[in-house]
Amino acid sequence: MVTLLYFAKVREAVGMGEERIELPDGLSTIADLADWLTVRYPIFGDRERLRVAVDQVMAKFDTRIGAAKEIAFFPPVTGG
Amino acid sequence: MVTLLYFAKVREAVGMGEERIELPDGLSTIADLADWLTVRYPIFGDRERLRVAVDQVMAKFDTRIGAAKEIAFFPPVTGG
Amino acid sequence: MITIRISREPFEVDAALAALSREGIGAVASFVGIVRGNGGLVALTLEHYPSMTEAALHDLAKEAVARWSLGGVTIYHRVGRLVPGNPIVFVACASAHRRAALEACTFVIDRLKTGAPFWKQESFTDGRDVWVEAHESDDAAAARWG
Amino acid sequence: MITIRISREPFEVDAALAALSREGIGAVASFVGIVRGNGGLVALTLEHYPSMTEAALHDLAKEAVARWSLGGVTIYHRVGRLVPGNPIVFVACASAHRRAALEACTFVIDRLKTGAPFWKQESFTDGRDVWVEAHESDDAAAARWG
Repeated sequence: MVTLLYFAKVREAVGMGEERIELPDGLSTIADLADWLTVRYPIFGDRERLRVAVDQVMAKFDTRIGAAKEIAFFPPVTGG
Repeated sequence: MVTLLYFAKVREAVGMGEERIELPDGLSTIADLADWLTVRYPIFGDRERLRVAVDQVMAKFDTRIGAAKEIAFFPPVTGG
Repeated sequence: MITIRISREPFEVDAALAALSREGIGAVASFVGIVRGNGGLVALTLEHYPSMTEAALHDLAKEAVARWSLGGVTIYHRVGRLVPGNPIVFVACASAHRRAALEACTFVIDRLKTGAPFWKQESFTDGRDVWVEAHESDDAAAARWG
Repeated sequence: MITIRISREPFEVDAALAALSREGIGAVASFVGIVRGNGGLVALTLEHYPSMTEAALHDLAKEAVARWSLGGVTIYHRVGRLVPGNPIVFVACASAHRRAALEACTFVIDRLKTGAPFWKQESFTDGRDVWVEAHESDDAAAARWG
């Protein structure tokens, strides 16, 4: 089981801020996960505007999912 | 009559902060005035460590005295 | 000394500066970002990633301390609803000398803009709510720090 | 908006920042110089040229406003006797965007250090009173602004 978090525009597109899911076999990288999520949430197809953090650390699409407990997807940040 | 002001180390070397004097004929630039003052105050011989303002504006040794009312001599500034 | 605070409340700069003014500190450079009221903006709402934000800012501050041998870094960031004129973010870097403090302060705010998990939504007089898009100029500013 | 204040008293940064946070201002960069207590220093005494100081700082602020299209500049400078940990100088530059505010703040403090009529005398625990010598590094920092 992994917790997926969604923030800002991604949260609005998905329709919720958090879900816990069982990942199917065969997902190796964050890119694989994003592809799989695109079926349900089309916003995941727009990689240019999607960023990701794995267990509260900024990550990349080629980062391996491994034993991640919390994966967050969000648009490029706009703080400060 | 012109007012001469002295600050910081220059003030201490001169022994006062201010004097009003009648300039002798023949002093054309600040450099001339500093030369003339060197006779009384040796510190005016050390141009490297002497700065000047004419009527409250930073000036140079080749600035002309003209109708100046207040000429201030001091070491390089060390504020901030 | 690293101080990070994420809060809905306003921050006090005098108190933050006093806390940084310890022995050996000769210079504190700071930056305040403020909500601008351009184009009919009535409010800015800041969302963040609570379990990540503080650690991300702490890591950023630690990097600045190491790079410029700073005596202290303070970062305050507000979240929630803010109106024009409200301060959003405060960054202060303390050092023995001014050049390090000023450069580090620029570094921290540049990196915060592109690396800390905050998102702004703008609300306008005509009722529109619009997520702020990231600026390419911010990416360029952050990139020049390597 | 240019605000210059020369005073023996401490200054309040929150109030200064609030005064600068008007319409169109998105960024305020500021700098505080603090008395360092190195090498047995017990006090710093600041002398200045009263009839010139305010005008010199005003001209400096005006130059910064023109060069970076600033919305405001505030400069506070203390004179008289200060002890380690006391703030000496405060410079704040307000702008629509951060880069202008941060650059202008560096410009103002660099130029103030070499062009405003202040002189520091240091008093040490062993009773010595020593006039601070100007630093060549300060001249170099000021010179890079042309």
